[in-house]
Amino acid sequence: WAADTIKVGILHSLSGTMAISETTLKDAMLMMIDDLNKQGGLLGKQVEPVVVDPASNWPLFAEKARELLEKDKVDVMFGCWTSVSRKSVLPVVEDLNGLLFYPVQYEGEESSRNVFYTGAAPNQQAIPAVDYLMNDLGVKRWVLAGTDYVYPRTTNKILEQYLIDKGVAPADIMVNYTPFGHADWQTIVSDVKKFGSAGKKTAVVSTINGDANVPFYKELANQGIKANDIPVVAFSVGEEELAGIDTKPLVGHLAAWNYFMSEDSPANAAFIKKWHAFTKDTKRVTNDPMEAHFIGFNMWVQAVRQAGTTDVDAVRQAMYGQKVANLTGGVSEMMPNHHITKPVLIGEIQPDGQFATVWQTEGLVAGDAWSDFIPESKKLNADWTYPWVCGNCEKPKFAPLAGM
Amino acid sequence: MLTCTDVHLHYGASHTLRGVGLKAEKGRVTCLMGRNGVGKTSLLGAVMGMHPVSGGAITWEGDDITRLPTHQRARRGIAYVPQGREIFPRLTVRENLETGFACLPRALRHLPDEIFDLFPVLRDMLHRRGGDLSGGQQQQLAIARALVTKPRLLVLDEPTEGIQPSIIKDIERVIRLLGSRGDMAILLVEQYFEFARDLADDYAVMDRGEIVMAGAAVAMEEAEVRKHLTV
Amino acid sequence: MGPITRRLIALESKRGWAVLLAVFAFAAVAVPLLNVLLPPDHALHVPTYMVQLLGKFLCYAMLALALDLIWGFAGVLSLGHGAFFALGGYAMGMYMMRQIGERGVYGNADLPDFMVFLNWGELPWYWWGFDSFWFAALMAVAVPGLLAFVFGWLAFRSRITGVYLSIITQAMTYALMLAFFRNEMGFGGNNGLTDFKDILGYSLSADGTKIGLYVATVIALTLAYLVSRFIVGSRLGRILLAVRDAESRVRFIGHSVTGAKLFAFTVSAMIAGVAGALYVPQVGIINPSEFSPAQSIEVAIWAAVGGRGTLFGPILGALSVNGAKSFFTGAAPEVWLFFLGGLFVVVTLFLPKGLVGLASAARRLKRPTLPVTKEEPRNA
Amino acid sequence: MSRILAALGVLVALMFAPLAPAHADDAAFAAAVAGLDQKSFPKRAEAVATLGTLGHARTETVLRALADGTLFARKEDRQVVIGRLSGDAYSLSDAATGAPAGSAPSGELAKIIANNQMRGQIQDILGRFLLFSTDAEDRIRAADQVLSNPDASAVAQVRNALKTENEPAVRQRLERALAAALLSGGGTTEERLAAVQTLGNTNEPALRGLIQRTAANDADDAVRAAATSALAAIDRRLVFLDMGQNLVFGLSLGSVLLLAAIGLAITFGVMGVINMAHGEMIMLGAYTTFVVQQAFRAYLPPDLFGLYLVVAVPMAFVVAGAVGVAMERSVIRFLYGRPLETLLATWGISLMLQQAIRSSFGATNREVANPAWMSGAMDFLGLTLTTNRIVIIIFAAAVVLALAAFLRWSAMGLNMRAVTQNRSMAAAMGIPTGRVDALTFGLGSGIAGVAGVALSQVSNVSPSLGQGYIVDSFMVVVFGGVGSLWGTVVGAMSLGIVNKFLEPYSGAVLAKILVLVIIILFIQKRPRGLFALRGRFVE
Amino acid sequence: MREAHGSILYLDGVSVSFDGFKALNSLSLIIEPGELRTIIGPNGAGKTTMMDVITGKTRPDVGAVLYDGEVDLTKQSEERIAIMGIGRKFQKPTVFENLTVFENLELALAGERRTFAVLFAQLSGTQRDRIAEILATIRLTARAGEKAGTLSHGQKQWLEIGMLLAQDPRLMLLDEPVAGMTDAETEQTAELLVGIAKERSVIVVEHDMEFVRTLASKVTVLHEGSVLAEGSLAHVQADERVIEVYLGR
Ligand SMILES: Nc1ncnc2c1ncn2[C@@H]1O[C@H](COP(=O)(O)OP(=O)(O)OP(=O)(O)O)[C@@H](O)[C@H]1O
Ligand SMILES: Nc1ncnc2c1ncn2[C@@H]1O[C@H](COP(=O)(O)OP(=O)(O)OP(=O)(O)O)[C@@H](O)[C@H]1O
Ligand SMILES: [Mg+2]
Ligand SMILES: [Mg+2]
Repeated sequence: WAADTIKVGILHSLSGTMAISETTLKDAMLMMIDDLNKQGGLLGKQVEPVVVDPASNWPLFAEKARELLEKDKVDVMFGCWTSVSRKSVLPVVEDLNGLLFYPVQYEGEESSRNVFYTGAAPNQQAIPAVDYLMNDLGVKRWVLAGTDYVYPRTTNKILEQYLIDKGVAPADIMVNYTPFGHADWQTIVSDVKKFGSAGKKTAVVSTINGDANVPFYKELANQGIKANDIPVVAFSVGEEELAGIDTKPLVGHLAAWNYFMSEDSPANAAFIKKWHAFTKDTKRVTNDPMEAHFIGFNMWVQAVRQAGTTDVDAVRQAMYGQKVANLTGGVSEMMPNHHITKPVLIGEIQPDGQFATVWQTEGLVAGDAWSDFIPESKKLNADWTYPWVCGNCEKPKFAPLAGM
Repeated sequence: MLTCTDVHLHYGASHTLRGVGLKAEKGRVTCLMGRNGVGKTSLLGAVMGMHPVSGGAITWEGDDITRLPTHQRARRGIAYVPQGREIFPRLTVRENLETGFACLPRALRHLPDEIFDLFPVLRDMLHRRGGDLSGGQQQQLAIARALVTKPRLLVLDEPTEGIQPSIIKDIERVIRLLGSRGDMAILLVEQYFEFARDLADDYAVMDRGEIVMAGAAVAMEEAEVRKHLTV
Repeated sequence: MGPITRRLIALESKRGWAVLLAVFAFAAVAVPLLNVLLPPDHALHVPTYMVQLLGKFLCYAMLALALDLIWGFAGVLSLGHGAFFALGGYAMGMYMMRQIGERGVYGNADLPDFMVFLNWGELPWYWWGFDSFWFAALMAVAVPGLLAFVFGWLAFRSRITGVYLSIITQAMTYALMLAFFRNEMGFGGNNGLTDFKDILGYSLSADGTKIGLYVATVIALTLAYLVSRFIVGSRLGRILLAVRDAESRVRFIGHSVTGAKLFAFTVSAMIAGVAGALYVPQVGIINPSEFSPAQSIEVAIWAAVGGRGTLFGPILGALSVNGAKSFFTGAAPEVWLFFLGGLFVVVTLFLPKGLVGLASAARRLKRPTLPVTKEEPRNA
Repeated sequence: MSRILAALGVLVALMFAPLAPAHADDAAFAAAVAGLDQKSFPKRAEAVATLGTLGHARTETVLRALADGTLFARKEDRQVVIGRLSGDAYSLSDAATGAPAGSAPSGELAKIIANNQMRGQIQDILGRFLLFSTDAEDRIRAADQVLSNPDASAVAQVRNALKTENEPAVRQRLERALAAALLSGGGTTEERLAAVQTLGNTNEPALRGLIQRTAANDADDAVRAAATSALAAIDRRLVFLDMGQNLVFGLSLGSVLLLAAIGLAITFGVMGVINMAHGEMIMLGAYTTFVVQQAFRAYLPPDLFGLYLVVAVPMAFVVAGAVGVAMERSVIRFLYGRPLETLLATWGISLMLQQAIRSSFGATNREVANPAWMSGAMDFLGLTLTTNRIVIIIFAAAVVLALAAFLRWSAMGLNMRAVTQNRSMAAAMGIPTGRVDALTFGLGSGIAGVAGVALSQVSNVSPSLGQGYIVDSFMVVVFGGVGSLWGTVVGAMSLGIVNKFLEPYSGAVLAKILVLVIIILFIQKRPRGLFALRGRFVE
Repeated sequence: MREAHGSILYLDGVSVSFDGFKALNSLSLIIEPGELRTIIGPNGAGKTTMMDVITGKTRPDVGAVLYDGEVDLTKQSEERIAIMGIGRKFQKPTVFENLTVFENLELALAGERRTFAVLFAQLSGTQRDRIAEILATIRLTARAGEKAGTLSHGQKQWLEIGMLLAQDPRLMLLDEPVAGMTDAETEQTAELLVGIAKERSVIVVEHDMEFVRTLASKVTVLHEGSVLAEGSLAHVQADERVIEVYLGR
């Protein structure tokens, strides 16, 4: 089918609870596609975005993915935020051999032939952050606070194991889970305060998700927990989330990401400029998942150019080793396990709602699909290079694909 | 004076009032009689504006009120004692009475003593909720509530239903008194023939949505009327 | 011909049966044929994803039908019907999880993946038996039914009515949602159950399986419809209506309000459970959000849009609301809520009896009264 | 390590002169200032420590600038300067000397960022300066600073400070600080025993921790024994304190629930409209707060900013109320007596309102700041009471009382109740039902809007804000008993308190589930809610 | 207890109070099988409350309520009481407004009450005839197929009486059955009741003295929750206290 455009499906919730986070990603995708078209498009064709709204409803994600692939015949999809939405889309893309670029940090323990994970795996975010707290801030006591779902559970499990391996006593680890959208943090914050008063330097590792962060930080501020008493390092709080909070009382609390808007690099400056021009709003912030889409999209474009086609199998093969300048000044590379290399940055919240990088890894870290801290998963292998097509196994699983 | 001319009323497809004409003059008690389901309540409802009429005109004190909303009619001095009492169940007796203040100027907003003279139980039960009263007590409350508004037209739909004989006698006295004062028109629907006959200055008999007999009570032929009341 | 058979036939008028059969034939036979026989570029070709989409909508329709049985006829507005649906879904999901066997990412035949990476030692007891399809199928009906029975028995016995009932059913589904979110529960937490491979040995990604599931849904919906018709057409159905109007009066003529409601509630929950069980293989995921109160409220919305108390209306409502949602989220992703919200307002203001109100308004001109009662006076 | 260094430095400095010395080595100071401009954070931290030890007159200025983020390195010559924003550019002064250094746009400056660790250092250094401040507040803060980070090195200073201190409140703090510092090492056995005595009657978790460590680790048996019994005494008191704390938390959660539900108690409880758009009325209130706040920021001087809430409350009432009236007049009034349809229509309206807000304000959270008078916490009998929560409790009480008075005593209140109980009969009594309906609905919506103002202070402001409250609100109104305002109040408070008493034992998730189960079971006993309307008129 | 034996209804020392207000005050009353009893008394005397107690709607604070000389009605649910054969017409007519007149009667009709049984129950020929007969009696044959909600007030009263007839109870309680009826209808109703009372027990509450006279039964006067006078109508009408509180001068 000689379609006269190349279609890119954008599968991000524009309504419902996840719209808060995902709408921005849709805008970012539109911006990049627009940009590409201005530069002459791809393979001599214009790129056409196809936007749908899966409305924060997981089965609807699957439905929309199927619609994009079967009805709109998109060549690639960029989308999803929550793990469950990705899990919901997964069988669809595998069934129809589609391509999905997933831009958000997640719990790992997944590897699919049809998904490229451009967000951080736990080893690209959580572990380095804990290292930083332990080594640089001398933290001895740990609160692992998270929303009760799979990403925090998995991450905390990995961290717990990691901390214990590092000699932290179990009594010095407090794990706490809260429901989605938890709004009343009085008890928990006061518990943290108590836990932190045992005389050892204490930190909170927060995998608290979405909306619940605003009341959490407000409560922290009001109960007077300062960053230099008990720092909180968050894995799900970025610039976009901070935009909804008064950050003055929160200065010094931390976040671990692979990108901060405050990064001082020409590429980033250019990206922010474009973003402000595109959204016609100089106050709009950029954030880590946007960068992930930026990397993912550019990699895909390069791979398509290299393959000379948007055919999924060909593009997939061309993806491996694809290198793209990321926005923090380095060059990210696509690994055969469908994860990319990224720098890990620790930033502190500033009064202006930005993060200031206070620590970063020496080089780039490659994402692990299978965590080394989970016994069952340690032995698993993820390598999708032709012809040894194997995503979650110890030995090859798929036969070489026809026509390749 | 209240005049209804050629009033028609439909419930969905069923034609319930078919060209009713009726007058009620101040200083007189007009009694409306008829079997169950002939449309008496419907006619009173039309006068009150509870249900829109599909034809005809209703005038009160010279003004056409056919299209006025119900509360405007109340404010023009028409008070209603509905069939089935329609007490506000969760308001206290006092509050039930005070709902009548809505159509009074601020200065007149107090409960007249006569009401309690007429219905002494109400005085004892001022703080009980309307819905807790016994059937007859509620009926008394409904009448009292209408009187609070100081009406110039009092519309009563079977006001004696469920009331004990001694109080019926009192009500009869009051209606007669109010009727004879000359400043109030009274339109009364009543099944209880003797009560109606004793009170009425004028009468009208309905059958199947039409007025079949009407006139001054003195000229009423009892046997004829009774025929219309029997099946 | 026994009396029951006669009553079955009398469920619908001749025309009713004709319409029902026509719709059934179209849905169960024509749609799959249009999918299989016609080439993809043919104008009348029904693409597979469309068949699957329809299948999903029909599951919703069945859920709306279930709600109508209890809400439309007994006046019990359950805002927790999503729970029964989800429980049915989980039962089927558990079966399909067990079917994955060694094909899971960790290759562990004894434990589902999510248990492996959260270090579960062994399969919890409540997962036992779900290797068998029939056991799972039984559970998909029995668990919602039992929950409804116990819950209903408590509630109806205590004479909880109206909004109070609605709210405690909501509390029930909300509590279940929170509970299922908990990873300790052993149902996969927020991610729920996913990554199904096959059902009864047929691969879920095969077109044949998809069509098979779709046809199964059509049949199940039809049966559920007939069962519901039978109930509402019976004297019990009249009692339910009477309960809706004046519950205590029913007691004074000696009918058991608790019994009638409980029966309808339980049957309704079982239908919802079946709907859930058919839903999961078709959408490929079951997760606690199906328990969310908003989801259950939406079911009531479907029923209301279609026309409450008509059985057919809620089916229509579920299909059209979901169809509209599906269409608008693709066609107008940025503003579709205006359309959907507007649709709800317009329907309420201009179609007080819902979508079927349109049809029956036209029909009423010919048929004066309710089908069940129009015979009686004549014979009397 | 660097911290101790810093502390030592301060100590040295203070021994020579209680107030910062005027003639320290300017050159060394300048070098240390220059040392702040380095890439490595540990190196910067060292520079901060050095600044502390030097005790230069400008130490405080430079460190404050660093903490406030006004310390820059000029990109062209790496000179460390303090910048003050004037217009688009910064006017600069040399950090080491204070001499004016021209001005530069922000692009030419690199901000020198302090990290957590440095901020801690700075606080310690500056904090101890404050022990000798002339302002009693400052001295208390400084004492608390020592108290929260007790350290043997502070002993001498605190003693010094105690010598001149007359203010009893400050003295008490200082004594505790001294005791804490002594226990942290350095005190003699007697001193430590006395210190345990002093701290034995406090309840602060930090001090409890200290005593606990003393009980476990102190070299002296007697001290350990004293600490152990002091610890037991503290724990006994803490049991009560915990209960008190839970109660306050519960009341505060209850107030939030109450505020969320109170508007619904009108639209649903009194009018019987199943108002699914109730949450969106709250949301409108919250967005109104946001808009008012932005207006204050843009057009009014900063010192008036704290008053924005006072303006937001009536504004939110008007905005949400007006939307409510519009809703009632255009849709709901056609649906009285048909609760099912109101459910459907208001759900539709709620979807549209959400989308309208999303389209005009964007999908992301909006920032609503607590004004200064609503931030922070205070200590009350050992309980930490956060100000915003206390304000909300009081606010909720005020709203309820005002509303109750209105419903009970105003003619309008009576009319409202009459209309909702029997619409046609109310009309026949001369009550303009249409107007009353519109105003009632407007009132309920307006109150929901006012609740939105309060909720914006504790929670996030986003288009789906309302969705988060709708389930809880209905739960509260129904649990309390539909139609009873007091029921709503008691319902909200009891759910809040039960939740907060369960949470410490069961965790937040289970607590929530348990509360739901309790509601279900409780309704079995009282099928018409806590404050059920009784009487023969209820079936 | 000996007195209770052989009676169809036996009330002894029944008291009911609402928030301190005594609606029934140690009320005692015995109804024999086949007896027609009229109860009169001022508004608020407790007549309706007494029926509420008998039918299980209100539970008495103290006192015995025995049916058939042995069944303690205060321990029974409303359904059980109805199934045991006590039927009631309410003071304010309550019919199932969304069911047709015919269906209202069908549900009331004596017979199957178990949930599963009613699912499969069907009207037999005799049952249909019975309903037709009742429809004729209450003069609603023409409206049998219409929703009961569209009836006029008086017609609903009739339908209630019809439902009571259909229920075929052993003890009938009628609360103001002729309120809102014309004089002629009142007479017919009286005849109907007298006829019915030949086979079963009937308790009628009324304020219409004409009607009470036609019934020609024993009359009990209730006042402030207990019995004030009892006897023939003539007897109670002559009682000074009854004239004072009830009849008026
Ligand atoms: N809301 C309604 N909808 C449909 N039909 C109605 C409605 N109200 C009354 N009717 C019908 O209209 C007719 C007249 O009723 P209406 O209540 O006016 O009678 P009535 O003369 O007051 O009778 P009664 O003496 O029993 O009170 C009756 O046949 C009744 O069934
Ligand atoms: N739930 C209640 N709460 C308060 N008072 C009540 C309640 N139920 C009944 N009462 C009171 O008890 C008394 C008896 O009422 P009941 O209805 O039995 O009277 P009745 O004899 O039937 O009167 P009527 O002839 O007017 O129907 C009345 O004064 C009534 O106000
Ligand atoms: Mg009438
Ligand atoms: Mg009575």
